[in-house]
Amino acid sequence: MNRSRASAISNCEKEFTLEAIQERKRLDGRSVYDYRQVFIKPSPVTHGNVLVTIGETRVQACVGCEVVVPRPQRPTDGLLYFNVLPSPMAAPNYDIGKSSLTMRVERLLDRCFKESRSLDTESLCIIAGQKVWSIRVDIHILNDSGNITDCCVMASFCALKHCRRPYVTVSGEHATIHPVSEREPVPLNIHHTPICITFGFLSEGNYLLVDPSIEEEKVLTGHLYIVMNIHREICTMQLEGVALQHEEVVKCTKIAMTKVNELNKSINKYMGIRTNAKNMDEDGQSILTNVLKETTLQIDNIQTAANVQEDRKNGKDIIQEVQEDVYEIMYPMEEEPPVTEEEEPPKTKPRDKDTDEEEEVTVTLTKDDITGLTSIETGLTSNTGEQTSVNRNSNKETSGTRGRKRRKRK
Amino acid sequence: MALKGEPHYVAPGDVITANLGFMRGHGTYESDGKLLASVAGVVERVNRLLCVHPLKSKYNGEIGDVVVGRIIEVQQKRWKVETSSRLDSVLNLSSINLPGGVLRRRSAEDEVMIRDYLKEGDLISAEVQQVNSDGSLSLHTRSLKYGKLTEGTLVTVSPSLVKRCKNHFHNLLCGASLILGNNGYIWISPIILDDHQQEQMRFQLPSTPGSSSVKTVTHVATIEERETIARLRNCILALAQSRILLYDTTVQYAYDASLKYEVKE
Amino acid sequence: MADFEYLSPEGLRSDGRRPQELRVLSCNISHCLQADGSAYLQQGNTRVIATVYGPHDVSRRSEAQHDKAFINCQFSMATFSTSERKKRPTGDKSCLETSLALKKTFEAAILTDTYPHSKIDIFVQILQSDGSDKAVSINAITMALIDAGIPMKDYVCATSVTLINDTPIVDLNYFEERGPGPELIVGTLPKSGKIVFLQVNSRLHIDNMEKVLKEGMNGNQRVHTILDTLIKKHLEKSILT
Amino acid sequence: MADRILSDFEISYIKQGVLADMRSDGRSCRDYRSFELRSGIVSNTSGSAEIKLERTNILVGVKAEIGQPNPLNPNKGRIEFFVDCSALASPKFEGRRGEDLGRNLAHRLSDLYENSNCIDLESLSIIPGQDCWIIYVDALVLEYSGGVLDCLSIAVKGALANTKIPKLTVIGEGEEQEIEISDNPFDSTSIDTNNVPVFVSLSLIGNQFIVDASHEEEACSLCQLSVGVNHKGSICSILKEGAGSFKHRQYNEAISLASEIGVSVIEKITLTNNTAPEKML
Amino acid sequence: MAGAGSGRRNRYLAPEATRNPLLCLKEKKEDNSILRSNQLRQDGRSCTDIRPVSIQSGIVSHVTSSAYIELGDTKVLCSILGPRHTQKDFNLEGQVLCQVKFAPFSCHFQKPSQQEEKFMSSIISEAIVGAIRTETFPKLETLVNIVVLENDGSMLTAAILCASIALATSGIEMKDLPTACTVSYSDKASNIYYDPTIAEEYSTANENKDVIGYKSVVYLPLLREISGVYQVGVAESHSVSSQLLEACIEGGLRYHERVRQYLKDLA
Repeated sequence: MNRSRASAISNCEKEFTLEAIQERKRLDGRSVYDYRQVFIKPSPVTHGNVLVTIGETRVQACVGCEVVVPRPQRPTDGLLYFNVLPSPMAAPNYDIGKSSLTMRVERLLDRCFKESRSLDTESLCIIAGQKVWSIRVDIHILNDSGNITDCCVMASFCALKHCRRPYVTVSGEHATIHPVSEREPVPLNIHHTPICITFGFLSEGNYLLVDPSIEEEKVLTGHLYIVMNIHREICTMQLEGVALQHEEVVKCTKIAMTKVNELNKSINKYMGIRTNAKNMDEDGQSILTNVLKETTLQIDNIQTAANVQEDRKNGKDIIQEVQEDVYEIMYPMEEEPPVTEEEEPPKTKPRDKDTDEEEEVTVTLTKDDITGLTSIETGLTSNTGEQTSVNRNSNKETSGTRGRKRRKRK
Repeated sequence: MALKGEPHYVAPGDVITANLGFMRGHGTYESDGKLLASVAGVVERVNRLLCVHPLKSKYNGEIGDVVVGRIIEVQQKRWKVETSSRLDSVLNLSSINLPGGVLRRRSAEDEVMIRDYLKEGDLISAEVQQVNSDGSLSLHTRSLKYGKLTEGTLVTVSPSLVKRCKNHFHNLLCGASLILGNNGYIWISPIILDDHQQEQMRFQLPSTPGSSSVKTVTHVATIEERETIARLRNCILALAQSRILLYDTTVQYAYDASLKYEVKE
Repeated sequence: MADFEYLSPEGLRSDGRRPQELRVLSCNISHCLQADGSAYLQQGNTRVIATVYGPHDVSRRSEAQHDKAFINCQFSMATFSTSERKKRPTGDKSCLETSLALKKTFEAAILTDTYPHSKIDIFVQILQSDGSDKAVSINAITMALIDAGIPMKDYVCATSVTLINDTPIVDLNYFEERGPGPELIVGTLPKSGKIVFLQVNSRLHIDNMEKVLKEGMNGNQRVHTILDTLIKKHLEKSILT
Repeated sequence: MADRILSDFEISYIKQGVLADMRSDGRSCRDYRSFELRSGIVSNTSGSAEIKLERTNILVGVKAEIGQPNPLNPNKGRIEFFVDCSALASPKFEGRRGEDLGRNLAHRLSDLYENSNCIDLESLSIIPGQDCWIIYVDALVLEYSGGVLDCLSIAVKGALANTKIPKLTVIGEGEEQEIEISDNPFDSTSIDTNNVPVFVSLSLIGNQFIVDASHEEEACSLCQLSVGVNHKGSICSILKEGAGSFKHRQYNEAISLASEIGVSVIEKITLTNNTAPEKML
Repeated sequence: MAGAGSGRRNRYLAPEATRNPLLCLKEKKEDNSILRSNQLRQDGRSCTDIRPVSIQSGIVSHVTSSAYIELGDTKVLCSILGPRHTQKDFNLEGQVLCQVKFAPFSCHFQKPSQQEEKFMSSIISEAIVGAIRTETFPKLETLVNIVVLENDGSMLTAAILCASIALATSGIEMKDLPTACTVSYSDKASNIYYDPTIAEEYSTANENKDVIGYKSVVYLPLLREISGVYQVGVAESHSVSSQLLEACIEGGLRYHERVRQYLKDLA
């Protein structure tokens, strides 16, 4: 990591931290294998916008999509970009622009999602060789208090999972992108859940700890990043700056496995909160605000306001890129939701968002599927509450709605 | 173990000895009570000290070494000298002979004039005065044989190829003089006659290879001298390529052997 | 693509190797005269040049570290090295990532505390890419560092491994690297068996991890034997006379 | 170019050496150093060559790809140059710092190739206005010590001579034309490089132009004339670089010298190309 | 930081079925021979005639000095800034920096690339620096900005002349007044055209078989030295090349006369 002023830590502090860890104690009272508290707050108004905090580390990820021409080498693959944006207020020593930190995290994300085929890029194809979806994940680092990598991976995953793209019908060479008002936007196809666990190593790899905090990172000699999914598969692994025996590596993967299970549970839990929030829509704004209060407890207000502003900027950018007809102003919160409807490709099995098995069942929207598709309208049961929300929340953010969100927070 | 006779080759990570009675020198490190090599080379043993000398490395200065270096930066009171060492060497204003007598006091004027004595790009021969704690070298030229180099040509080879000898200044029979810098910088120049050497100069000046700035105008190397120098240069490069240790005799032999060829070849 | 293309029923690979067999490795030490250390390494059709400059004075003050040397690493691929022409030789994300990973690896292997205040530049260029680029680069850099006489704990040897039909396959070529299996690149210090470089791409099941890792490390031992003989030969040949 | 500081005395020594026609490595002003050219080095290119001239070492890879022609010349193929001054050659070129020099060199090459009509670009056209061969010539400077432009042009010539372009057949008429590439890898055409010129750089030291300056000599020369010369000795391009100026007479001498040297260099390239084809590294 | 992520395309691509307008332009080119039957060029000049020169100086107000020159339809503007402080490394000699920019509307087809502009800048700066007494402004730099407003051939000549007038009026000490001339030539140099227009200049896009190349030379008339040569296209032998050089110098002297006259009048 590029912490140019990392040496600002005094030798005293350094030794103290080291000694503490050697006694298997950590400054914040955790034991060496403990993970900090994780909060995930998907935005109740905008799809693909999720805030993830691990302890004090805070990262917000937003997803945007646009239609582009695919790469000539891979005409049937959609595009997926990750863009890590370290904010200067996150830590005093962040470089402006691309640093080795952002570069490393971006590549790790690439490998997590693209190379381990977590996101089905083929399903993003609209017309082979001509039009595909380009998904872009902006990851804002709002506060760095250690272990930014895990946080970024988790935020990107949640944002992608949370994201909906507009529905598209294809007839021959002609594709129609349906406005959100016309057709239900569809979620992205995610095959599995990559979760990153960072291990820190001290004094030439003799001591190991999970989820290092910012103070600990300053005294670490090396890192091991393990990205796994709950199917006990290693998606990506990267070792940095330390020499390890291979038994240690194997041991780390085992620890990572249990941690991944834990984190996966909490991801499900928090993504669940969001679903509940949507279910309460009928009760109007009051409940929603309650939920908002609940989930933003940990967040200080100034920071949040700043997020919103940043999001607005982003939102504007995205809007420029998306064709006019895709863009649709969202329904006001108070309004009764339109009839819940869902387009489902014929292959789709009933969805069960809260279980992991769902991830295995993938919806592959190949070109043929789409062309032969007539949208099937199904009345949904209550557990598919998120579809309800889809109607009111455009995939694309608008400054107007963001403004509303802020007002509510006040 | 370092044995006599047969050279003992090691590569990084190789165990030199498990016997802890030895002291670790250059190119070795200790781990788990064993002495391991950290570079590839030949084990050398001096009493209880074990070192590994790599084939090639940056110049490791020792006090008293003769070096040839190039000024790369002029600072307030000193010069930075590039000597192919791992850090730039330092030549202090106080370690040179100033014009107008060897024992003159240094004045503020000298500091102002610093660029007039030596400026960027100038070549000097010097002696290592001291090795600083961070590994950089301090040089001095406080002897008539050191100082600014004038007419001649520079050849650079790997520092390990230059043999540490008593004398690094040679006047070869073939009619050229040679400074074999320990740092692998070799300076070849025409021989200057003795009476020239004694000449008192306006600048601090070396004797063996040097000539004054005034004299450069008067003394121009003759074509024969040039041929010799060019031949010597090519010989040294050839020797370096076949990794033959350089000192006056080898160079002289190579020169004699090359006489049957044209210089260009 | 069907698996038989990667592994024939007789257990041979598309290029006729056995699963654990390395490609032919050849190396030319001191390939570039200008650099302080350099090596040209060829593993099958993957060709790499690595050069090392330094240790020398830092070019920027901020790089100087009071207790150890600063290591700088740049990984680049010649525009003609891949089958599809690359637009830029360096500067894209994956090149930068590799540069960083290599830098971290060699920070762990070089005895950096021997050279405080200094900088070591490592440059590596892929001339022709036919799989295992990173692993071959690591081997080439090791040779270049040894040539430059920079003290290291040990060799750093690396190989790439994949898993096809539950059989670990070592030292992948381009075809195998693009295959369906996971890819694991492991770099070790062969004497102590410590892992200094480890990268896994695509999904590798945790139960297979140990098997694949072991095979990679065995491969590294073999790489080490080859490199060591090469170095010893080079030493003998170029010992001062 | 890559700056190298020399002391005043070294400069005067080199100058006088030039005057006496005895340069510091023993050559006369008109002597070219010997170089080694090898072709067919990189197997996944259409053609490649490597040149070694003392310590300058350049690798050139040529790739032929199908692309769109320049709208101004719809019935011609394209040839694109790219020079990468890699950090291998010097830490000074690390990151993007070698790019300027590289771009300049590439521009010089494309200037030479475009304006001397040395390659029949029309033969590279496939479907006029739609598809043509684009010959990407990518050079990699591995080591750098003087004479880089000369070496570059020699290596490019060598690599182009070695280039094999697969044979194509165009099927169909009008809008629906399709291209079919021959399956047989040996069924290929090569590029006629007979007319391809090389650069001969002359450096002005003192009052004299010398050929093939070493790194040190380049550092103390005031200006260079780089002259493109083809096998007939014709002058295909001239550019003066550097700040100095020279007399009329010197210019004439320099150009005639360049033409002479160029012819001999090209002879040598043809010789190496014919005698030692396809030698692997 | 939203700023770091703004590297996106904000433009729509053209529809797929577009054609470059340049393609259409090319098709309606008429007579492209240089000489008419009466051995005069299309614009009525003989081979050795140069186009009318018009010079004006001091037309930019807040710079050290400036000049504007027209050679026929080729229009170039030059301004000098400095000598002023430099951010660069310490150097005992003054630095001369030269920057050539082509106005977007300056060229018939498309504006030269940035690389080409840089290349032109280096040719011009290396040609004129020899005439400037750089030792008179140590540690300082002088900026020579050249803007090509319209390029109708002989752009290099115009730029050099313009720069030398601007320098001469700037008060910077000079050894000489650099002058230049461009000629284009036909096969075996049987015809040499002084001061060619863009149609008479050689380029690959020009299907003009009458000319096979052109050559620009920068000449220091008082020192009688050549400070810049740029030749494009094949010259059969070195004697042809020297013949062209003679022609350039001769033309250069003619321009020199004009420039001197102007400067005298100004004084």
